[in-house]
Amino acid sequence: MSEEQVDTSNVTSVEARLAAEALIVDVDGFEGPLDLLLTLSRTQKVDLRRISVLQLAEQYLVFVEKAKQLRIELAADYLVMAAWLAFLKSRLLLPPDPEDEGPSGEELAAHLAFQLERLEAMRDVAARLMGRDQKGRDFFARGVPEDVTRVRKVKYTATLLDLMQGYARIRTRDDFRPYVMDRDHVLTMEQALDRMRGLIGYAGDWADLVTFLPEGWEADPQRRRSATAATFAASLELAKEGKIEIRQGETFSPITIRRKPTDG
Amino acid sequence: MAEDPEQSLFEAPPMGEQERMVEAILFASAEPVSVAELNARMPHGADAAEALVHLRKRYEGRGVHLVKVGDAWAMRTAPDLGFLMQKETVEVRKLSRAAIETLAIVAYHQPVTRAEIEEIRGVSVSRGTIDLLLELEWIRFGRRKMTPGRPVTFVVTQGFLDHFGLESARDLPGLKELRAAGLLENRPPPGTGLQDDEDGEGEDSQSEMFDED
Amino acid sequence: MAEDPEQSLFEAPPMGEQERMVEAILFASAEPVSVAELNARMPHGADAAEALVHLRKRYEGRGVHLVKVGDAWAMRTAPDLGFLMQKETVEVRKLSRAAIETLAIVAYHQPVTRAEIEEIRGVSVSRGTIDLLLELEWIRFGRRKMTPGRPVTFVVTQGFLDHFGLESARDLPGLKELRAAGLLENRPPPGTGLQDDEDGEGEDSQSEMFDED
Repeated sequence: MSEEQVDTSNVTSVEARLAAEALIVDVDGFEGPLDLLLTLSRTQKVDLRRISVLQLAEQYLVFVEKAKQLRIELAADYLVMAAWLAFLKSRLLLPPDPEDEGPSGEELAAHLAFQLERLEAMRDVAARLMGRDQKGRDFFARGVPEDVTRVRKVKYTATLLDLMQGYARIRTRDDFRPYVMDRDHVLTMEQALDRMRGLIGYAGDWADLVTFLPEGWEADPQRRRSATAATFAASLELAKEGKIEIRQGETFSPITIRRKPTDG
Repeated sequence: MAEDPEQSLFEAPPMGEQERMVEAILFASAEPVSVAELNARMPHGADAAEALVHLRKRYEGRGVHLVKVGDAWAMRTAPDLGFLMQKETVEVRKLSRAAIETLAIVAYHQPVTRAEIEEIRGVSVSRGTIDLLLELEWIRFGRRKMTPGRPVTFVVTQGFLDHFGLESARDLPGLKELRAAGLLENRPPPGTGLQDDEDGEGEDSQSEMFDED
Repeated sequence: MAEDPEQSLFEAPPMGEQERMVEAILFASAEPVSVAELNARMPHGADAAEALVHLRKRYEGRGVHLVKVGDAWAMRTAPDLGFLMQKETVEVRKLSRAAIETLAIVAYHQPVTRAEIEEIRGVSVSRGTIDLLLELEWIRFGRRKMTPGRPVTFVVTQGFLDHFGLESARDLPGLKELRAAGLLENRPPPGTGLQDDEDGEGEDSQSEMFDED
């Protein structure tokens, strides 16, 4: 940016110099080049979306030129903006170069207009925000907040590892205990059915249902009850399928079954 | 009007407004405010003493009272609600072994009855253990079981899942995974498992051991 | 709710009492108190949210109001009575134009990165400005942005909402109009090739932000 550095050309008239200064002396008051552009755009007195970016760019470049003449040290931001606006100006004035793939001058101008509009919008809402009722100025909190006294309380904690170790501890007390509780005393109908299907081929003659109970299930009363019920249910199912016949002489007498003869 | 012209320049606000003003001043003030000061702060012609009478009545029986301190007035929280002005500092304590085991059983077997918990643990579960877990909101009552006596069941809560970082109780590792993780290696010799169950709290009594058949 | 009898181990106090309790707690606190904290301080089974509805109604038109700040509640004097409070008025540090604009940008564009603030203002943001707003506890660090470099973002705080009497960031003045005009979109300069990505990201995170509170 050395070519943009303040030059040493003379200022012709003191009056002109003062007039220019009136505009520029406030350069510290501007919050950067975008803010300055926003201020300059106000002179166009149009909707920011319809602003002449070209005109704005020229105004800005004039401003920077004057600042140079006045030997006002402008921050780099302002000079970068000046260079960019000079570039934008050339893009807007020259016919588009078909070789160039960059954004068009119109796109760049539209974005600048958007930025200005957005900045102005933020200014506006910032003012509205500050204009709201504020705590300590318009409304107030309790003047003497009461101290909250501290009371000790015990909080219990445990980790997932504690939980799993605890559970493992219980489960390993009797390693043979199945995972699902009580299932070791229950024979399901499916289990009985599987068993019966295998055995029924050998049951040509009437045989007591009790003889079909799985081994080891007759002794324990709970297991026997479960196995008997399951086996009975399974035999009903097989009878329904036409595979066996069921017979009971009288109430409470033994239930007997046999394979259904193939000839019917 | 025969009034002093200067005085009628300021019409006193209606009593309802004056009451609001006294209310706001007393609320925001760091110190008790005298009637004279109230009058000085309120618009010309206002009668703070009268507004205070109304306001005091309005706050009767509320959570906040109007009280007189010397010759000044202040607002204070009702004395019976003092207990609310306490904040608990928390002391973290590890859950007892009995509680952890009970909790684990509920988590793995839910919904589970107390009798079932006792059957699995092999010792009776003290009321205190269940109460603690309920209080911690890690377990809650589930549906009653459709068995004789319709016993209540326990299930784990969302709070439990949150605390242990689980999305659902199904995410709990199974026995196989516990074993794979080496958690089942520390196996107590058979028959001693019940002994080291006691946490020195006397919570679980073996004399009430569940009768397994 | 059809609760199990065992579940109501602790009877909640009547709603009138709960209202008094909420009144006392909010009255005693200068800071907004969340519903969760109210519930934590009140007896088991109390429903602070419902009590708040009643209490808010009770204080309508009074000299003191119930206001919602984010997900918390506070009691504040009615703004129209501010003139009575010269004595309580705290001299707020006069904010610079840069600080005010930066605050507004954070509020309306949150979560917003420092680079985005600079892009909107067209000038670099001094460290002091951000520090001041952080110190006032009006802004805080938000989530990191999922863009290259994962820059930190800034969002406004509950203290900000409290100070400006806002229930949530959604209630910022003119927010809807700004959004409708497309002025809250993150629109990078043409030719940077980031347009589409960044647009989506910016909008998403913004709506997320406003949903959160």
